[in-house]
Amino acid sequence: MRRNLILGTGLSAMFAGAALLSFFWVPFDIGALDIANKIKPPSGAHWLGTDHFGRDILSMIMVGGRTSIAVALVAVGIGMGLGVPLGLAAAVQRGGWLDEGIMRANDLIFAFPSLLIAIMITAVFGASAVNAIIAIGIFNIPVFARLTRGAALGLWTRDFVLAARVAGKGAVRISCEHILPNLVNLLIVQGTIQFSLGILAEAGLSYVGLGAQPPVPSWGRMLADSQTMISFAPHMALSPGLAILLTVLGLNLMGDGLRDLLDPRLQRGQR
Amino acid sequence: MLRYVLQRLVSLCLSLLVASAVIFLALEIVPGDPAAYMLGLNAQEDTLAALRDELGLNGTALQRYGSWLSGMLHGDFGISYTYRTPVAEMIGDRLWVSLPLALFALGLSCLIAFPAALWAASRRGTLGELGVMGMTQLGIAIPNFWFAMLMVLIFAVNLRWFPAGGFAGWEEGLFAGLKSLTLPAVALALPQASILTRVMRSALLDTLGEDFIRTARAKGLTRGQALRRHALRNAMIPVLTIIGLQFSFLLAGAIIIENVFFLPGLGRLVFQAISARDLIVVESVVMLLVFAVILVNFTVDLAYAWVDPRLRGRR
Amino acid sequence: MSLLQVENLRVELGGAPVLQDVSLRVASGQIVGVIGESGSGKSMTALAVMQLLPPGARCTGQVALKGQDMLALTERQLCRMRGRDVGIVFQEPMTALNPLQTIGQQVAETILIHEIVSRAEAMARAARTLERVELQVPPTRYPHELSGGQRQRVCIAMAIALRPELLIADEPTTALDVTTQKGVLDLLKQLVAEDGMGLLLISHDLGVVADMADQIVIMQRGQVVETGRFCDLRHSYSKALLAASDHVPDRTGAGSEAPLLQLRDVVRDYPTPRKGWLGKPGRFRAVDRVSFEIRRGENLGLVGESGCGKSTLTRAILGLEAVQEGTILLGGQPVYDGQRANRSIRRRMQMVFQDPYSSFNPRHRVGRLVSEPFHLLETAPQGVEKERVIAEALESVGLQAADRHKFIHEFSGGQRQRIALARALIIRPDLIVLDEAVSALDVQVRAQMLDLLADLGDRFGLTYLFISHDLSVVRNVTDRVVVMRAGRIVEEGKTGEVFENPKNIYTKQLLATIPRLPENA
Amino acid sequence: DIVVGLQLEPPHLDPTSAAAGAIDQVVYANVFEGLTRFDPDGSVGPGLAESWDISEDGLVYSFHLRSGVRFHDGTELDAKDVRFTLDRARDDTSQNAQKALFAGIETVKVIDPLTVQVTLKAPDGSFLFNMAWGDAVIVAPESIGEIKHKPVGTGAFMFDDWVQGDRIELVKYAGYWGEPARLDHVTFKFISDPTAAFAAVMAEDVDAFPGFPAPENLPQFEADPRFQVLVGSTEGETILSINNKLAPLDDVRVRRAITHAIDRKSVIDGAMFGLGTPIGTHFAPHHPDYVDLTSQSAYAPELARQLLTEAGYADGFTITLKLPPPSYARRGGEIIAAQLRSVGIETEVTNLEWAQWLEQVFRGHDFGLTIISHTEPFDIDIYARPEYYFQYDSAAFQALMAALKAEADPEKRSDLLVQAQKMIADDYVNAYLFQLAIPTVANARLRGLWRDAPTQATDLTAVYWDK
Ligand SMILES: Nc1ncnc2c1ncn2[C@@H]1O[C@H](COP(=O)(O)OP(=O)(O)OP(=O)(O)O)[C@@H](O)[C@H]1O
Ligand SMILES: Nc1ncnc2c1ncn2[C@@H]1O[C@H](COP(=O)(O)OP(=O)(O)OP(=O)(O)O)[C@@H](O)[C@H]1O
Ligand SMILES: [Mg+2]
Ligand SMILES: [Mg+2]
Repeated sequence: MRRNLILGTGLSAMFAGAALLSFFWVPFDIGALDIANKIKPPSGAHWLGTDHFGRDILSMIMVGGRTSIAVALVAVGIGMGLGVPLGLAAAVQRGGWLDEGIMRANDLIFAFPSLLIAIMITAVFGASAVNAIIAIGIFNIPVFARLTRGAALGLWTRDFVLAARVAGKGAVRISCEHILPNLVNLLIVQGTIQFSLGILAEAGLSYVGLGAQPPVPSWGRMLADSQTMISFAPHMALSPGLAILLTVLGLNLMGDGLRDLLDPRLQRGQR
Repeated sequence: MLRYVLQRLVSLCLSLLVASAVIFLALEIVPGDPAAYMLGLNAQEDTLAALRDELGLNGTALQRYGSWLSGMLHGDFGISYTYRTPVAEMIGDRLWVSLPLALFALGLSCLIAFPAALWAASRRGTLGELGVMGMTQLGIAIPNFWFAMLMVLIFAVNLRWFPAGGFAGWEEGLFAGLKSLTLPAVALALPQASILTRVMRSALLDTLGEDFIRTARAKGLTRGQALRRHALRNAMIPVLTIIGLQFSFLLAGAIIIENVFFLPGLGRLVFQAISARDLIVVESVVMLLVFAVILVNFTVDLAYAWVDPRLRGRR
Repeated sequence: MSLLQVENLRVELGGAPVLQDVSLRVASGQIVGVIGESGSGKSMTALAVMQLLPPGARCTGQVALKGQDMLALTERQLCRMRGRDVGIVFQEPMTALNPLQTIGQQVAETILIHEIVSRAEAMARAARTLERVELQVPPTRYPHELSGGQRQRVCIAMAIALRPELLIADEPTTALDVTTQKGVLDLLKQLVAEDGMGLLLISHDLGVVADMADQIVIMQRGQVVETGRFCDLRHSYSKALLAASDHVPDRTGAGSEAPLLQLRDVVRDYPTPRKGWLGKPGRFRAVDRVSFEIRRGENLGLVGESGCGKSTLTRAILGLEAVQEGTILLGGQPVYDGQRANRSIRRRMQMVFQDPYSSFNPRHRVGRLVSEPFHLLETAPQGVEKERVIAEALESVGLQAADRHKFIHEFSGGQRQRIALARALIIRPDLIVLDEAVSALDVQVRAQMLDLLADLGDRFGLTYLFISHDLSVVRNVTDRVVVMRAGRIVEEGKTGEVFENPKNIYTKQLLATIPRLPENA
Repeated sequence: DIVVGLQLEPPHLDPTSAAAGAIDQVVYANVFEGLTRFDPDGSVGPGLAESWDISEDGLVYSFHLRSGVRFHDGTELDAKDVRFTLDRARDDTSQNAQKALFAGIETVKVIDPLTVQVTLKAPDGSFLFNMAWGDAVIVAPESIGEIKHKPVGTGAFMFDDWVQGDRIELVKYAGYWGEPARLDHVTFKFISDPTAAFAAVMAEDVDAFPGFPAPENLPQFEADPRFQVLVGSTEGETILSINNKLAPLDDVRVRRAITHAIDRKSVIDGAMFGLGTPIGTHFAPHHPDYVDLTSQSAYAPELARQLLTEAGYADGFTITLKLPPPSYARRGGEIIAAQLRSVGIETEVTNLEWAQWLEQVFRGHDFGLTIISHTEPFDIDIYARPEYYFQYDSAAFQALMAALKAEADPEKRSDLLVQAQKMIADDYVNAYLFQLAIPTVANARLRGLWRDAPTQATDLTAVYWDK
């Protein structure tokens, strides 16, 4: 299904591109409030209308994308950066104390309701985008650790690993040279999925007021801000809602497309 | 078998103990004084001290942890700082909302996902499959509180088929209770059903590619019969995993939905408790949820063994 | 009229033809063998008869079963015929059964689909059918509780439960042990005789089919090259197949007296999961006091059925795992020095694996794959020198130097085993361990490979430890042979002597299972 | 019958041992009554005390209780109950959140079953006012043990049921001493989310919603004939509090610059959708002694910049702005941050939960700016407390308050109050934004609801359905 990949990449690239563009140029300055011009429907000047502070929604979507994407991206980075090495290490020591320890710790994290813990983390350290990242990132660690371990265990039984051992290579070296490269596809695919989940999680946290904080806009916060006005100013909720929906959709399609495109032989091992 | 169960129980208790320590420690470092929160702006120092004493907030952390733990073993979860009612009672009341809601949503999501997945798997490559899969993509991508809002506007405010929120209470009758849980359950079930459909479809397709399906077809089973009699049960293993994960999510992850529909459920209780620094409630609810997750996982393990004879003999 | 009549069958998969003008006939009570190398279209032919081709297949020509044109029938009519008029046994007994149902249920299902009988009655008949295939286990067992041979018997029981007129057996013994293979083939022969059904027996092993089949169909690249009785085969491809299946490579050296590898009382235990929480972990003895030695320049065969401990022993020899008791010495030095492999010794041993597909990292180029053992050298060649060594290694196994820039998926199975050999040779070891190194290859490719091994052995003065369950190969290439059973060595001696005159009763059984080609070919 | 929506659920139902206004919202005047009470217009009138005599020196108050008043459990109200209530609130172990209200009491004496005599340590002009607070309602010793969950008072409604997290139900008390309630059954439903509140009112799941949390939705209700919207005033002075001890905010020119940088109209329009009266000092505009000082801190960004330059901050500075949860603070904060930025003051905005706000800002004094509504009635005396969180320490003002406390003459009191208002405005202690308005959305047929909120209460005793 090449179609999925193209459509998905196109959608995600569009929003990512808009967010990047906002570093250099936005239609209107979002720092300047224009209360007199609040809640205007889409028009020639403001393509997506204005919000309850009279800011241009298109500019807000562009700048807000930065936060949403950055939160999700860094959270995935945390998950991968810690989860993958842990998973690799656990696979090396299959059944050993390290494996047991890592997997039990993972189970423990999984046992905690994620949103609740995210709320608690933000309650402890204060609500902010950075804490949202940490909260979301922590729950990405076991996801990647499990995935990596499962797939790595499968790879460790393959003969080419045995061949490397016959060639005298150690576990660390084999993990880096043989195991990890064969996991890249899997990680990319899971990464896009976690990325999209991260965007949704940020939206959820923002909805309860624990995501990005003013004056930093994010899609989730825009959505939360517009909730009460949805009945008379639907354009305010529609734009960030669609931005989230389309980006997540795009990422999921991209993930599916990548999975089909990249090595279909590698199994998506769960455990 | 008995030995196996015992062994599992011991490790279950160990996990719970570790979890309780983690929870307690996490909440120890939460800034904010429950007594100050309750007494407000004009409270005087001696009043605060009196309240702290009554709440049992004085004493070392270890003492408090010990008394919390031993209390829980006796089924005594302590007294809520803010509500001043036994926590066990509060949780009990809220469970009567959260548990039915979670089950309702889970039921709905299975009810949607099973036929949809079967349908999509049996019509591989058709426009119908594309449609179902497209819907699931949307279902995953829509933020569920947003979807919930739209449903409230349409079905409660405009059409007035359902209440906009709140919980009628089971004493008003089963129908009234279910009616007030319908919209929240749908909102919760939508993404879950989408995920479940996708997982189940791909599990079905995977098993459909297995050799034993070809064997079954060679016996004279039609494609549909092979799907139902042979593929379905084999595909249940990943599906069960997801259902297990979803249940615990539904029990606690409903915080946002409970807010949208102002339901007196566990999620909202713990959310309020966090902001009110009613730590004992937070601790107990989180503990309960962790317990539920571990229990659900245990049940899922047993269900695996029920589905898959290969797992019965092992260990 | 023939029971099965296939005329000009043509199958396309995704636009590419996989079968072209295939014609064959099977009469009642007749056994027709289909022979051909891997990928020649044997399975496709069988599936086309059942009309169970993979989705997207286009099928033209004529397939008549009992006079009915299978291509013209509706799906519903086909379902009625499958299982009742024609049964099929597939290659892989491990995956051909539904793991979640008892074997009794699965056999009974064939009956329940086609006849209106009570469940109890169907189960009773299923139990009888299972007895007929000489299965000694109760029908309430699950597939995972059975061995491969037993599972294959269940598959046969499913196929013959309704006494179909035609039975198709698609490589029914490939995945099995030599000993079980014989049992299954005998059973099939007996069933044909009892029920008078037609049997289409598919195999890539000429030996399996030759003494059973009344007619033989030879296939190559989707086409039938020849049909006839075994003794009448004339086509050059048929002859080549025949020759390759019993190939004896030319070898000069017979080995010196100096021992290269010495094993003394080697014991390898695997811990089994502890019983209960405080129970002691159990031990499973995979290798039990094994002693033998290999002399320099000699080819030693190690034979034994699956699971007897061959691979475990190999890993111990290579110093990949510690042994619990005994010593393994290479040129007088231990291969494992307590903590890790003894590197100075390790570079004198290399290995070639069974599966040509999984023994290479799919992400590396051939050059990198082949040079991996350089890791063992203190001073590995660099730059131009390295390129030269790689090119030399590739050329010595009959590949081109330019191949080092390719990826492994660009090679065939036989070529991959050559690359594996090149990888083993590159650091010029003394001993090469071949663990089922030719088992996965087609007969002709296998013959070439054996020639190559012999040639290289002579040129570089190599010593081979040749591990296999395929006795005919071992017989043709080794000087001495060690027979293993359940972790112990039961017999050891000169290959010729052991094969002619086995002393151990187990060895006798093992040898009796070797399929033999009729002498007059 | 009526279903009333409220935003906050009370933690328990004892108004005499917690600060939560949510408790008063449910029980004040409905379940519990005090010696005196607030009337809808904010004035103090007789409650359970029919009348009272004050001694010449203003130290001794004799309250004459109404006869025939019965608690919901059937026991009679007498002077002992009053003494019990007041002593309990003054006690060392008291958990009363407004203990200061009772601090002036020297002794409480029972004269006869219907007369109680309270002696003060010093004359206090606001004693009758104090006794009208929800924290001073009369409770009985018989029912005190269970008061948090089974409140027993003398009001026109009895507590019936509480489904925690969802609703509280009251029923009419047949034995009420005064005019009986016209509703038989009252349900308070707790809906914290503004969107959910909107949906609930729109779907007519609730009949009235005092303090409707989303002012942006009011025009929709006004346009809908099914509903009536009452916009009333509260005692909530909404201010941008300034930490007077923190440099550079300890410089009055800087504080003045801040006040001139703020455009109140934008804040009211943007944060409250036009709801609220601009104020220029810490005093409720509906109070007779209020003076309008808004022009003294009118929107003048040029002036603000100039003042900053004078104070040596031509390039501006950076300061924290900590915001509690209510939307007036969160939205207002965003607007004010933008307005301050345009005169060169950068703000670091932090959103806090109530617990954190109390800890950090209110008790810890760790803040630069914050936005908060002071909802206690008549609370200008907080400026006389130098340790109070914004840390305004002015001897002149403290003297003024001392004088006010001792003064009983209405004329002179009024004078002093005007002086006080001017003094804090001149010192630019805080930036005074607006008086919080309270919108009530209700079914159009509902009569007798309070429009204003002189105290936090939802008095339903006079509410009825128009046929
Ligand atoms: N599902 C499929 N899709 C596309 N091509 C296929 C498929 N299955 C088999 N083929 C191709 O069809 C040809 C014939 O395959 P077939 O399975 O009949 O070979 P075979 O003779 O049974 O070989 P083997 O001995 O390895 O089983 C091969 O070239 C193979 O690559
Ligand atoms: N890691 C392990 N842990 C426990 N038991 C093992 C392990 N590896 C192998 N075994 C057991 O040791 C025995 C010998 O296994 P081994 O792989 O050496 O057999 P083999 O002779 O090579 O068989 P095959 O011909 O099938 O490759 C088997 O019974 C196997 O189940
Ligand atoms: Mg085949
Ligand atoms: Mg082996």
